Amino acid sequence: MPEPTPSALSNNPIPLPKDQLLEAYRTMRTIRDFEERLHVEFAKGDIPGFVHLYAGEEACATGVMMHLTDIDRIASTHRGHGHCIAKGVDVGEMMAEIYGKETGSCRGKGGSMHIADLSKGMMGANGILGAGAPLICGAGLAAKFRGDGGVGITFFGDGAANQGTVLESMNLAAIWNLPVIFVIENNGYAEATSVTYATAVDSYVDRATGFGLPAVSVDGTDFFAVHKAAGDLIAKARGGGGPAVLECKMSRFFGHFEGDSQTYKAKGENEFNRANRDCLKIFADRVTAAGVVSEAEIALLDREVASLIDDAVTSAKAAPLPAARDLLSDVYVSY
Amino acid sequence: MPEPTPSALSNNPIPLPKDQLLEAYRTMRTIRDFEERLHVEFAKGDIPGFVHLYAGEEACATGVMMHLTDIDRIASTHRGHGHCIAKGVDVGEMMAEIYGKETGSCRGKGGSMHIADLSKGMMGANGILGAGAPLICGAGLAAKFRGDGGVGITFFGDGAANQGTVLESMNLAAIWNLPVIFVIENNGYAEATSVTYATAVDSYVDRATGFGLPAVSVDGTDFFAVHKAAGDLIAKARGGGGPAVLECKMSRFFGHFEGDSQTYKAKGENEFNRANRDCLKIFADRVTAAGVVSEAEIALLDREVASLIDDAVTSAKAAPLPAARDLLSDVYVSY
Amino acid sequence: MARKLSFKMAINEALDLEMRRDPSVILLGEDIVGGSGAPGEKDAWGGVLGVTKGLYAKHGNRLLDTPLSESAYIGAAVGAAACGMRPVAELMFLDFMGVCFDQILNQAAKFRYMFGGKATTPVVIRAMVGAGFRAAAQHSQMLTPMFTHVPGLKVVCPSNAYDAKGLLIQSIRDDDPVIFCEHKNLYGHEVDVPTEAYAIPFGEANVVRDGKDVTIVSYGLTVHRAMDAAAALSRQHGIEAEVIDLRTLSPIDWDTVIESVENTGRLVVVDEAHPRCSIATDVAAYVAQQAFGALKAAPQMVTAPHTPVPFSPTLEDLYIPTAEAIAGAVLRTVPHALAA
Amino acid sequence: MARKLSFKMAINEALDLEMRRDPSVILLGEDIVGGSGAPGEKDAWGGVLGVTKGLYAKHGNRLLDTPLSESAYIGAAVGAAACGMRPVAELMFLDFMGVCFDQILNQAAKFRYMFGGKATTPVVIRAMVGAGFRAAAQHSQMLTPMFTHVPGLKVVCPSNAYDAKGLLIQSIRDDDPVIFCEHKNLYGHEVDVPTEAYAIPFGEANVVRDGKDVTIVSYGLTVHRAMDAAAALSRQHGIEAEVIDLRTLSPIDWDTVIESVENTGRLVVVDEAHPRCSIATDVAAYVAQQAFGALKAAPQMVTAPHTPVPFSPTLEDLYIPTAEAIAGAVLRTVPHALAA
Ligand SMILES: Cc1ncc(C[n+]2csc(CCOP(=O)(O)OP(=O)(O)O)c2C)c(N)n1
Ligand SMILES: Cc1ncc(C[n+]2csc(CCOP(=O)(O)OP(=O)(O)O)c2C)c(N)n1
Ligand SMILES: [Mg+2]
Ligand SMILES: [Mg+2]
Repeated sequence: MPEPTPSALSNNPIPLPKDQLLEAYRTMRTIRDFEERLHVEFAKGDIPGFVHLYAGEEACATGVMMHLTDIDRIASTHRGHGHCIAKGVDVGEMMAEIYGKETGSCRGKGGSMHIADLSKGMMGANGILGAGAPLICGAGLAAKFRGDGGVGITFFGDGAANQGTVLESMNLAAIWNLPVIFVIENNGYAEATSVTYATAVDSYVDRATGFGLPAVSVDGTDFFAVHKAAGDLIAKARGGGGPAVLECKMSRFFGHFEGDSQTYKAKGENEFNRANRDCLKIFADRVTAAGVVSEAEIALLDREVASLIDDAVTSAKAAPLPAARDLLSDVYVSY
Repeated sequence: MPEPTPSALSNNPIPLPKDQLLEAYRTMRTIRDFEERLHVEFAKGDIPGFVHLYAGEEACATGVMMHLTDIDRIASTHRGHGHCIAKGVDVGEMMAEIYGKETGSCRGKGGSMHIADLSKGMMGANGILGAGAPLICGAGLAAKFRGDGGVGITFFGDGAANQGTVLESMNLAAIWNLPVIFVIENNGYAEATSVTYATAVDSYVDRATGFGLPAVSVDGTDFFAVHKAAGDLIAKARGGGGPAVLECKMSRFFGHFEGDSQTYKAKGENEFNRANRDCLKIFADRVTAAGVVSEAEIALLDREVASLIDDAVTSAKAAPLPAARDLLSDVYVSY
Repeated sequence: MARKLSFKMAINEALDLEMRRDPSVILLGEDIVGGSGAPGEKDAWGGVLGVTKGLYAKHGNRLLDTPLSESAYIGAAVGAAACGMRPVAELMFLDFMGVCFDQILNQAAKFRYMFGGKATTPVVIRAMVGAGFRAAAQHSQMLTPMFTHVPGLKVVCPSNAYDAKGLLIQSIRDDDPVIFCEHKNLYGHEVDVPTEAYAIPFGEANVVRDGKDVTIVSYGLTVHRAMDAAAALSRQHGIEAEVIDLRTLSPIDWDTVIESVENTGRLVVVDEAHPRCSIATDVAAYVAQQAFGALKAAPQMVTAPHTPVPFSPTLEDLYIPTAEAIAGAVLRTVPHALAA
Repeated sequence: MARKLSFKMAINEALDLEMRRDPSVILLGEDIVGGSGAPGEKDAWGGVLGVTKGLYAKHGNRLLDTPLSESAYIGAAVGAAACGMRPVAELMFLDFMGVCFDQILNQAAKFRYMFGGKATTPVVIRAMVGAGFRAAAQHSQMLTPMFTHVPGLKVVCPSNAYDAKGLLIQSIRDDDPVIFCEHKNLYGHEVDVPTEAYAIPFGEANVVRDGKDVTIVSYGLTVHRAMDAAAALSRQHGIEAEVIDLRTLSPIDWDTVIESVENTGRLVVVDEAHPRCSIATDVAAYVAQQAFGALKAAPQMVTAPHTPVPFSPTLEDLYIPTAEAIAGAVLRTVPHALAA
């Protein structure tokens, strides 16, 4: 994959207005800081359960989600924090959820793998790989019946792309012409297994073709590439033009989950990715080199985000645990 | 789809030796007579349960199975009689099974949808669509581990081609380079639903490509086309060349199951197919026109098969029902 | 106004009425219309046994034929429900749950809890259950215990057309995911059914026969076998059995069951499912725990055997609990004097 | 020779020994090797929690990493078993059964019966079960009742390393399909385990504590909770509980359970599964039916609640049956005199 060089970038005009650039940067920085901080807090032993970090993949969630509003729905994955943040879920509530607190997005009952906020169109992180694909077909169907112009986006990894649920859903979305986009987050690994081992075909574009779906593959470290491709596909789907597949190729900076020794990676792979495939760095370099955003503005956003995350952690730690009676509530609407 | 015309055919040399032609015809005729007779007997009310007839599709089972021996394995479908017969399962035992008799292939416990004969490499008809695809990957894996040169073939319909199990299996077979062939029996309908409605892509070859598999699509009413394509793919798989997809396009002459009113078909569709897409007629015309097989030889085979089926029905009707104690046996090897 | 209506047509009517009432009700499933994309009749099938026949003519594109992709379309129903629709998905045979169970077990059933009470998933999954159709091991299972085990699901299994209509209407109006089990051998069974819409609340068992000597608890097809057994017991032994039709398995009406056993002191549970971890063990164990003092005899369970469903009619007829087996179990609960 | 070995390493050892003994044993699952196709270490993971770590070095390509396609690879294991192999497939978390259950429910479990006794399917499916790992609703379920319900399957759930090794060896040698449930919170638990291979027969429960006053029946992790409860009851109330570890749920050792209840007259069943149609109801109901005369008090069931598994540690700790809850249930079975 060609690495974008600063000089090449600075020759490109920046295709977005400044407020959107700042918004994009803030979102990506929020995700990054959220994840970096979780990494630190997890190591302290404060955070229970399985935690899968999205750091390195921020441009994908952000580039897609900037085209959506609350009426649009997303179905996410086990690695869902980035999707949540980009879809507008409250960062404080998310943090509290990950700490298992009463004030969490799911009142402490879901945890990292099940953060949801239906009022924001976020239908849930999901511990079952590929499970979001059928669900988002349902969201697309609902939007179609209501004629509200909403679209549905499901995210899944290169590994989950081999789940029958996902494959069936591509066909279903195609024959029903649903306003649904399947976003493959190809970070090269499913847990410790390489995509080259697990997936028979070299290109997910070919796989999409096999389901009658148009597909685009982009460099997922390039926010602008994701934003443009996602924008085109989403606009088309919204207009009744049907579903599509978007592949974003990028790298996860941490292990599969916190605690992963990562020995399946090449020596120096994480360092290389941090240096060369960091979507935040690439974005900041490009917009500052173009002179559209100043380094000071970036620094200000960094500080604002840092304090947001600080506050989130502080509040989460201080928040009350769920009450014992919560064990039995919320199973049914009525029973 | 171009219809082979007798004149075009007679110009082609017949690519198989006479004994194989007679064998092919005998197999196809046996399947046809078996099914035509079941249609009649079912209408009398003598046969219990769901019965799905294979008539019209004989060239597919036969053209594929002629390349196999008992060490090769097949996993079949709800429409499995043709696969069983072509794989060498005893016709008398099959008929007894369909009548629910003690002397049946499965001692009356399986019925039409579950006929199996593992000694013949027939791993079972299957009432669950697409279920044979994972199973045949296992057969291929076993053959690979044992190095016995066996191959596995799974059959499934145009409808079942949209089952996640099938799609996952294509990927699995590809990455493990299993000696497995996926045969799509495209008869245009899944129950009452058209393949054009249910399947997003126009060509199953494209779908196979999406899983890194080579694929061939043939006219399934042309025994020679099936035989040639299957032979090539099977030889390659046997030699370690990996899995492939074979699509056979053809028509079922009866309803989805016995009792189907078939009003979803076009007016005259069955008659047209009987007249123009009858693999037996096409085969017989071609080999007799070429002068390789005489009409008398065909007639003799017809008579032999007719009496075989007659005997099968007579014996099946006369055979004893399972004993009450059989209800509880055969659940476990030991318990 | 009521008239005789078959179980099958009662379901059809319930779907029709609810679709008229509520535009968010949609139907999806394999060949529930039948003929999609095909050159012949459009509404060719109305489901594999004709249960939805005619609804396409009335409601058009609110019925969707699906590809043979149960995970995708059952999941789509779940997803659409979470987005405000009231989908009724047909999973032709409940036996097919094996290819799509995750969307029920880990998605529909768990959303509300995992999301801290913030999700509502009013999906209905209709499916055929039960043996006796000569459909063999993969098309004849009961499987109600598996769904009843799952918190977050409601499980319904009516025994007659009246209940089928009222319970299906309730299922559609209900805000939780419902597994609606239709015994295929009841489709032709007719009782009086009102023409108008009515909802039967969940968790209310039906005492279909009063009796003082023994309580027989069942659901679905075997309710009729239990009634036959009760009639025979009355005739032959003067034993009066109270027969309870659970109607809904989750929630289950423990009060009615316990109250009856407190009167009769004897319990026989009849379940067409396999014996282990079944509705039979569920009811027997709960009663033993909650009403031990009332029990005058060991509770008896009459179930299908621990075997797959056999194909051969002679074997299959032995598979489903018979009236004789039920009567035999009742006799095991009564003292010899009474059984005389 | 025996030495302390963890539950996790006991499983590893059983797999190693059986692979040495029998070339038809192969292993497949997601990341059971780990690192396939990746640039770094080949045997990088050995399963998500390291259970199969090191086996690749010993047995090479007889371990296969799989894509995330549970239907395909669980089904491939089933198919390979029907063709003479003895595959041990890992379904990481039993919760994932929802995406591949058909290959277990309708294929592996039914082949032998549907094919008239002519098939043998010696497949083992290993999977993690149970709560307490802060893994939330989709990675913490017990689900043993669903598998126990299915004729044709055997279901194993060991409580300690010794049993895990012996039962896994038996599972691999067994000619029927086996669901082998590993409680993830027992992986670190150590007991003395012989180095050599040994098989523990199925259907033989283990009486892990003798007692005359009450019978506590359990399996898996909650056996330890039951032992804690028994110790506390003895200390605080002089009540001596007999504790039975079922070890295998299908087949189940009714004889040992019934015999114990005939001695004690009291039964408490402890099950980490949800309450409805559970192992708890199964045991309580069967005992009530078969040993009613011996029961001096209502059988008690202690189960997880009818809720998904919550994430928050404080809630999850309330979810699994505690020793206190078990002791409380025991006290409900004894007369006040004894409980004094
Ligand atoms: C159905 C199912 N199978 C397996 C798992 C276990 N699992 C969780 S994440 C993961 C790897 C996912 O890889 P990929 O889809 O590429 O996403 P990534 O983690 O790389 O973002 C696996 C195997 C699961 N959660 N669900
Ligand atoms: C998993 C599953 N879903 C649905 C069915 C019901 N069913 C049986 S055959 C059939 C249509 C099959 O169509 P196709 O695959 O094209 O095969 P054909 O009948 O045309 O040979 C359906 C929907 C089933 N048996 N299994
Ligand atoms: Mg990945
Ligand atoms: Mg077809």
